[in-house]
Amino acid sequence: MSALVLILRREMRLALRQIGDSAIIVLFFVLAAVLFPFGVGPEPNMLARMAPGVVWVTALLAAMLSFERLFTPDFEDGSLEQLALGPAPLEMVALAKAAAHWLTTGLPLMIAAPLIAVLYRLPDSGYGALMTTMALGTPTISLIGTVGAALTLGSRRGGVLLSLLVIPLIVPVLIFGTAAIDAAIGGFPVRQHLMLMGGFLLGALVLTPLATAAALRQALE
Amino acid sequence: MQMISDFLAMGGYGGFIWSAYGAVAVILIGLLVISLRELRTTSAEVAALEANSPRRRRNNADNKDATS
Amino acid sequence: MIQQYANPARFNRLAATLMPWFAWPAGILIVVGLYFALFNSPPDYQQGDTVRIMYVHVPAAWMALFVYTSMALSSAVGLIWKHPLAHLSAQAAAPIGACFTFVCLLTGSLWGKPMWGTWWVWDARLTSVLILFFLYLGFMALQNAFDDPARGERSAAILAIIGFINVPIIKFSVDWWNTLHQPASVVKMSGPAIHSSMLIPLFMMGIGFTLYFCALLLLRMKTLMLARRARGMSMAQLHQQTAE
Amino acid sequence: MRFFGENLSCVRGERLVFSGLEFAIDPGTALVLTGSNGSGKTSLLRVMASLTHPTAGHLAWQDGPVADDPERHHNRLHYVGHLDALKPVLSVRENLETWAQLHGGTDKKIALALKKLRLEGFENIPGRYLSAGQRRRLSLARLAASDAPLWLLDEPTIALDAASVDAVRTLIAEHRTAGGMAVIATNVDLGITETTTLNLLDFAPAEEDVWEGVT
Repeated sequence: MSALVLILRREMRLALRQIGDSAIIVLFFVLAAVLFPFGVGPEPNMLARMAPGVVWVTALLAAMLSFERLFTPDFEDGSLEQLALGPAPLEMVALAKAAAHWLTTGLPLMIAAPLIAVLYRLPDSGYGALMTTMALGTPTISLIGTVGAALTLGSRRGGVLLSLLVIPLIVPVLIFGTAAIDAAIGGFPVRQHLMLMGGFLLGALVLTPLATAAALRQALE
Repeated sequence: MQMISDFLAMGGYGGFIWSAYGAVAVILIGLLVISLRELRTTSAEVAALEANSPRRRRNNADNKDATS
Repeated sequence: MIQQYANPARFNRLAATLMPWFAWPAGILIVVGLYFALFNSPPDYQQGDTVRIMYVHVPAAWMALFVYTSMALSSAVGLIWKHPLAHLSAQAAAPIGACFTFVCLLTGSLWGKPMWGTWWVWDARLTSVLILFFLYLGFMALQNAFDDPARGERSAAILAIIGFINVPIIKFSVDWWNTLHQPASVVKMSGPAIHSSMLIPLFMMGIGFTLYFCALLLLRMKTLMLARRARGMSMAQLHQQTAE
Repeated sequence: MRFFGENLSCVRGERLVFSGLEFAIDPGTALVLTGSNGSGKTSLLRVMASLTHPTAGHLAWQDGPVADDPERHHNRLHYVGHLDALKPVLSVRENLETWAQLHGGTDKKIALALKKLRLEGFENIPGRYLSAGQRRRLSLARLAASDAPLWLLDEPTIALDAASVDAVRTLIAEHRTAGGMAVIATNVDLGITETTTLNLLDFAPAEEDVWEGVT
């Protein structure tokens, strides 16, 4: 367990020294979301209708940009070899990486999300669902993203390929994330959607470290 | 004649049905043709490399020695 | 180890023997199946003649899942036992599976327009099949994304195994969610719900497609083995030159 | 405790680099790997570290095969490869701490390791300002910052000046006196005494084409 803490501390230390990297992702999130009203027009009702979808889709795209740097620097400078040779199994390293990614990217995106919702005039009844789905969905995205990042490690055109692999796997999170917010706005029960998203998170928590570790092992081979 | 045009019309849905079958034919036959062509070019490549291979070259050299 | 090394050549001979046994029946079954499908099967009492699209749509859907399953299985064998032919089999199957999935989506769309009045709906079945299509594309892209082909092989194999989660989702999506897509009517516990005059051509097409897949798989595997051989030979020549 | 490998072979990039390789290392001894470029020195070291899995054969300690308990194996070794595993944004001390603490290295040992590799006084300098030789030394400082019986070193003296090479030599000698073992891949004579040499070229496989019969 202490190895997990040490690795997590290392990741956080590195992320905080390069805090600009996370800031850029959040900036992209805000900018991409702000683009939509220019394209579709500023009609308030339509923007309110679009709000859940826009927040979720742009958050996904922003997260997509952050995955490429998840393992690449460690792979190139040999740190990944040392992590693999450490006392902790690679599954734990994968989990620590995903946790650090969530803390430095998922959490900032989650904090920025209500700001965008305000710009889109999301009805008040939607904020609770927005934050809950973000809290359940962003860790799932971080976990699935680590798998994609590990699979494409060292490939040509890693970033685009990574999106091609990860986006299909993330679709369920998007579907139920937006559905829950829509349901909350419409006054329908959201429990079922949230349960499903919780299920995805638990499933990802169990399965993705295994897949990431397998992918990292063969990347080092 | 009437029968044929009735058959082609497929109860008014001819356009959908024939384009579905057409697409299937184009894709499945196309894949077959592409695969066959790939096999041909790769075989040719292997044959060319084989003609060039060290072992063969050595044999050729031996033959040359024998004839000269 | 020795068995592993002997395998490619032996497999190659086996494939040559098997090929006609797959290719000819495939051709015959598909042609006869098409005859039944287009000329000699009744129109559906609800759907009219559009039901004829079923004879290509449903077998293509079966194949999309079957090919993916075979791909995931050979990937697992390749990763666990490091069998040299397993990855090749997955690599050879991917484009065929992608084509079947595309056929399934396309014919489904052409069937949906007259029946549902729309080319596409975002329901669970259609969406999960679309994701399957992206998984095939992702597999092929990942396979070719590395300078070291062995690396691409293994990476893509892991993706194939992860993506396998999608297969049961597709299979049961029509039962789990109420969707526009009709539930399965052939593979059911209580026996098929459609008449034998439709079932026979459907199975003919299904078996025909399966044999077509087998024949094409052998053909593509042979191509890949030859490509491997070509790479090996050019590498050997390179070594020869540097040694000289 | 003895560490050994039997009948090892390894495939890199679809090419068999060595086969039928045997080795054994006892406490206090050093094994030097030699052989021309591409003969598989790095591959063998990575196999020994269990970063790469051998295509055939197996690795074991006296008390059991490596494959049975890879984490135990990792705890018994230090691997210093071509890559330095240093972060430009972390200071010298932080860089070393990261790896040493994972292996149970204490602050005292870390300070001592920096001293041994002549990095005293550089503790707070960020990694990005280090020269190639300094980076190499910091990477080698991992060896002294925490204990492990088996050292796997890949060309450890590249980019080092004469004084630093001396320091490395002393480090290895001390390690051996304390009962440690070292495997060193190198093509230059490091002046380490009483070593066994393993020439990778002795295990170069006969050219064999797996795909030969495919026509």
